[in-house]
Amino acid sequence: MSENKLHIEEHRDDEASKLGMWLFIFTELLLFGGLFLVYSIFRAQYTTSFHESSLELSVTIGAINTIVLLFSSMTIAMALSAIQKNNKKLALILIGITLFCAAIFLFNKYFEWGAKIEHGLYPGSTLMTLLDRGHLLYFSLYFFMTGLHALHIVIGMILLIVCYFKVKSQNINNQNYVLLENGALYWHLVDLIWIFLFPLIYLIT
Amino acid sequence: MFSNASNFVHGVDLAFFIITGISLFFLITLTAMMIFFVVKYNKKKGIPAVQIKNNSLLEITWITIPMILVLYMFYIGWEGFIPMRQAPKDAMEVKAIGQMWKWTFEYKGNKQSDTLVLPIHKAVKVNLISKDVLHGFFIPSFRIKEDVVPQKNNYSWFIPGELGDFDLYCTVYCGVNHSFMTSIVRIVSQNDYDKWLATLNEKKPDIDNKGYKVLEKNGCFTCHTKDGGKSVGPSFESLYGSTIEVATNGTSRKLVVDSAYIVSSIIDPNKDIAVGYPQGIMKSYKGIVKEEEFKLINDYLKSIK
Amino acid sequence: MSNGTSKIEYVSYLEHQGKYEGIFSWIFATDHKRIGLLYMYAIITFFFIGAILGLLMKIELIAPGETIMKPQVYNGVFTLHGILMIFMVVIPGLSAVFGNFFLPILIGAKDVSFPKLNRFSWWIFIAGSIMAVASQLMKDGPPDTGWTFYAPYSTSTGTNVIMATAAAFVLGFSSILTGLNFIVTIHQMRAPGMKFFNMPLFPWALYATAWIQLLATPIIGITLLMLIGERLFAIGFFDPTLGGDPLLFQHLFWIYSHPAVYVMILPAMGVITEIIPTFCQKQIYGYKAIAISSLAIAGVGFLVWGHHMYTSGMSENARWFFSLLTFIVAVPSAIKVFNWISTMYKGSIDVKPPFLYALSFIFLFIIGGTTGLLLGSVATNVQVHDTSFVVAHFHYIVFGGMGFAFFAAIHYWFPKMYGKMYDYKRANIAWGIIFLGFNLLYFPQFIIGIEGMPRRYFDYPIQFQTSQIISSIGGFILVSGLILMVFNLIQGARKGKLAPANPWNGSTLEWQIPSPPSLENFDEEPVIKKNPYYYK
Amino acid sequence: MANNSSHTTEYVVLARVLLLLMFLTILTISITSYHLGAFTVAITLLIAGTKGYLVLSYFMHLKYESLLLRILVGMVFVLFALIIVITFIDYAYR
Ligand code: HEA
Ligand code: HEA
Ligand code: HEC
Ligand code: CUA
Ligand SMILES: [Cu+2]
Repeated sequence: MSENKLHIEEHRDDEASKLGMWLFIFTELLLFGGLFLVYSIFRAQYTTSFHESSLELSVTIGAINTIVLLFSSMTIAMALSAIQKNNKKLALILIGITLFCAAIFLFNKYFEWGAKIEHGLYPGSTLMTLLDRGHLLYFSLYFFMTGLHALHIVIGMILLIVCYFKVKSQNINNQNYVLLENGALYWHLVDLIWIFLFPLIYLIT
Repeated sequence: MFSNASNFVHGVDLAFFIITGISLFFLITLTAMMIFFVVKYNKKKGIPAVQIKNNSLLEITWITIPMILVLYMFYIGWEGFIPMRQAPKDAMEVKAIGQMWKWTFEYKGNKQSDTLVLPIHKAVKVNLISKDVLHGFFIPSFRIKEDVVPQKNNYSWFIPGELGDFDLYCTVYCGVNHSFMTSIVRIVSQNDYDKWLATLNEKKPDIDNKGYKVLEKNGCFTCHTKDGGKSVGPSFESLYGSTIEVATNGTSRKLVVDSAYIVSSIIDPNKDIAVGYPQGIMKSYKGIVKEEEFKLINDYLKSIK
Repeated sequence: MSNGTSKIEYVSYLEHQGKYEGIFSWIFATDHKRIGLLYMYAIITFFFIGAILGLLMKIELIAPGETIMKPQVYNGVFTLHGILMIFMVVIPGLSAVFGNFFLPILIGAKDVSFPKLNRFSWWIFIAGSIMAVASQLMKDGPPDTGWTFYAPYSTSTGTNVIMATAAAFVLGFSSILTGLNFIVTIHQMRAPGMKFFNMPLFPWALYATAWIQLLATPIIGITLLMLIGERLFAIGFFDPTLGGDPLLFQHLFWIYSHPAVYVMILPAMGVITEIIPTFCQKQIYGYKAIAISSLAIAGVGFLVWGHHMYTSGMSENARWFFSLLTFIVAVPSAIKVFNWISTMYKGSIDVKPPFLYALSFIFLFIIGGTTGLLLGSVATNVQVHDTSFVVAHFHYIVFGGMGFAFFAAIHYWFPKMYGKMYDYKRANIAWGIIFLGFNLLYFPQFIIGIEGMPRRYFDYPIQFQTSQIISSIGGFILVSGLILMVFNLIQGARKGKLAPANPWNGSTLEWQIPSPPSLENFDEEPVIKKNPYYYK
Repeated sequence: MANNSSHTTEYVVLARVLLLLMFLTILTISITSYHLGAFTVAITLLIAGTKGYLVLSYFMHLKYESLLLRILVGMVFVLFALIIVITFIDYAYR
């Protein structure tokens, strides 16, 4: 009887976990998809206000963040390759770099948001309600989209921290690395979304 | 066969009969077949089941026929609908203003009424305006319905074809008294219509009012409306003399709006916060609105109460 | 309950002892069968509450004006009724209960791919349900927006909208995870030799459903989040006084909620497709057509959401486009109906309770579906949109469709789930009462709807009263039938006589194993026949 | 059940992809400083699409996954595009 139970719980199927992760990524894509839909509708309606408001964001910070995220995306992909090649030490370093990049990203975001909040621009503030409609919508979307994205960064970081310790304790090794693979997939998703957020929010004028 | 209440009845009812006809045909035949099979091939008769091979021809038939029927039904429905979106240019224009939870109809020259009175055989275009949330403009006998959306210019049009009273409902859920937001459409002869219109009171335009000018000058209307519409702050309409709930230092109390309260709201808006509105949005107009202007404002507010 | 004669020790999943004991052996269960039952008990409870609310509305509507409640209460009642029934009963209904229980068995697997995730889905389902209940009890009073949460009313009303939308958000999460689990299970866990096209048709239906759950639910998730943000921070996505667009909310809401109606009906169709061949002792007619039409409904169903918005002030082009697609999506449903009825031709038909429910499903589904065609046609929709015609349409197709399929499924799989049998005669009588009461309850609403009776109306003009009274009487008849049915099933589970492994002589895999199944379902690897519906 | 089916991507490949991505990023930024009107949107989205494609195929290993998975990913994007296009059928003609 106990043998039966063990059998079910020890059942391991990496293909299944990976497929599961991909399906989860689909739902995340559509979650942001809804926001992109709202964005494009309002942008079409308030083109000039959107243009004016986007000038108030710093392209430099946005660009730095883009590059940081792209870089971290590469390091985590390399970490996976390292594990597959059974190079534990390199993998740990690479995951570390990824986490560091994530921290830089959040740090930048903090400053960017902080500057806006200092100017009295944040959801629910007096200044926001006084803005004209297009600007209000732009900044609402800005906070909503980047906020949700930042939340995903945090979740991704937690996942990667778990992976870090599992690599350290050999629970992730070159025979069993599906968890790291899934964590990396999630991290790439975060990157993928930013690839679209960056031009839409900071650049398109 | 069809009633004549409006010019759309024919198109809509035709679509109704055709689609219902096709539906009933399928419902009856398919149900009859089910019952027939249950009786004919019942297990009690002891005849074993015959396994039947798929027949592609049959399958293709019953994909194609419904497909054709479906396209036909779509077409009939669209045909019946197109005219509803093509209001004639010379149609008489009326505004239907929906607001929680009553209808107001505004005719040319600022004349207002609670019932929609219209002359027979004359095209009318009803411009639909909402002051707060969504409402629905529905006259069942005329086969017309269109939602009333705030800040969006929806319209409906029709040519009434029968004299009499017809029900008008609000169909989009809009709060507690949604089901009481009904009115009547009265179709009368052109003569009666003209007489009726002459008796309607005109609403004075505000533009000449001095108090109105003061409000206008100070930009109060960016946050307050004068017609009961919802905006950043409470509407000025019927504000004066009404009992409202305010929060003073965090405790809420009821008060009657009088001249003193209006003045205090202008000088020190954050002292009493109207419940349901955010604190700190309206700045103090102390010194900006002059002492002598307070009376003008109060007079104006009294006039629209 | 060990069986001395057989070599392998057989213990049913109901008696199996795991790590935990007593009630915890259920709450912490990862066995798909136990989780299925857990969902079933929860859902039946919610159904019971929601149905009582429905009945209260019927009593209120017996006469114009106030009968038993105030308008605000009435608004709260239909809102809760809608939220309960849609998000907590019919959307999880068949897939989480019978899908969990029978999907792995039907494809010859021991469990779903992620048993722990499955348990987690149930937990958050319960958490979401608790939040929905909490929204009723909290300070500002029950939400009164209707289950559609239309802005800007929902952004401005003072009631607990945030709690209710958050509940719907959490429930959506549960739905996503169940869908995810099923897709992976179907891809990875099919018994060796079972190709996609020799899978039974209930798993096929679940597969199509799962894709909708997975891809549509996030949209409502983000929409509800935006609504919450809007209420908290005056953000103004949907409130026109802040520059937003209420129609955009409607688009986003229906982008999810229309596909969601297929989440309700596809598994129901799957259940019917399992029952008909069994009771006709005949292989299903048009296997491939049925399988593919499920996918077609799921696919095209994503693109027709605008038919809920014909009168909202959408552009003319959008109106005809959505109308056209709405009509096209009706065709695959028609194909299924034709195939079911053809399967009966020259069968050997045994009219047992599950089959009675299946037959009445087809009848009610045709009525519900074809009235959907009237709604889908732009001209007629103008007349009947937001009237009780719509209410009748969706009760016919949701309760008459998904509800009757649920009853059919319970009666069909009951012996397998509990190893006991209920009383046929009583079940038949209950069916008769339910069927009669159902039609009496909802048919009059079609008629008054065409005449113009709006929905969500607390009060109504006197000319509609006769029909309303008939409808209310029907409600009471329906209730008595349902009580008899539930009583019969409970009696069956407690005192019924033992059921054989294959009481209906079915051909699919679940009937090849003992009733109730053991923890691992199959003691030896099941043999896969090329055609799951092979008779003789 | 070991992960034999999985593909190991070489470090160099990843680094090259990163370089390409950086280049595309700089390209977008510089393009948007010219006023090309409606084209800017089209071009930036095209570039973003290319970047997305690179991330999906190399970083996310999609290039080495089964055909089924690739089709599924494609379908999700198609579905999303359809939803946007259809919603715009309403907005564009209002
Ligand atoms: C299980 C849930 C379910 C299902 C399956 C359906 C199926 C369909 N629905 Fe329904 N619908 C709802 C649940 C469902 N609906 C709900 C809950 C609402 C109200 C939401 C709210 O506002 O609160 C609603 C509202 C609704 C509306 C909006 C009404 C309005 O508010 O104005 C429309 C309009 O087009 C519509 C159409 C259809 C159509 C065309 C189908 C089709 O898929 C039906 C296809 C079936 C058939 C056609 C029958 C079988 C075929 C034959 C017997 C052969 C003969 C047929 C032909 C020749 C084609 N539905
Ligand atoms: C699954 C979906 C479902 C089901 C089954 C029902 C079932 C019922 N519904 Fe309704 N309904 C909806 C989904 C559903 N509903 C939705 C989505 C709305 C729209 C809400 C909105 O507008 O926002 C709605 C709206 C709605 C209205 C319209 C309100 C309005 O617009 O003004 C009405 C009015 O009569 C109504 C009535 C009923 C009735 C009388 C039942 C009856 O069929 C119920 C009868 C059954 C019983 C009473 C069963 C009792 C059972 C027992 C006593 C035994 C059980 C015991 C144990 C389990 C131990 N419902
Ligand atoms: C920035 C937006 C804004 C502007 C501009 C503004 N108000 Fe207000 N007003 C508000 C808000 C918000 C409230 C409700 C909160 C409160 O009571 O302080 C309010 C409340 C009031 C009230 C009290 C109403 C009640 O129901 O309690 C009065 C009277 C009033 N304003 C008058 C004015 C006048 C006169 C002006 C122009 C000189 C003006 N307001 C300009 C936002 C504004
Ligand atoms: Cu106004 Cu309902
Ligand atoms: Cu729909």
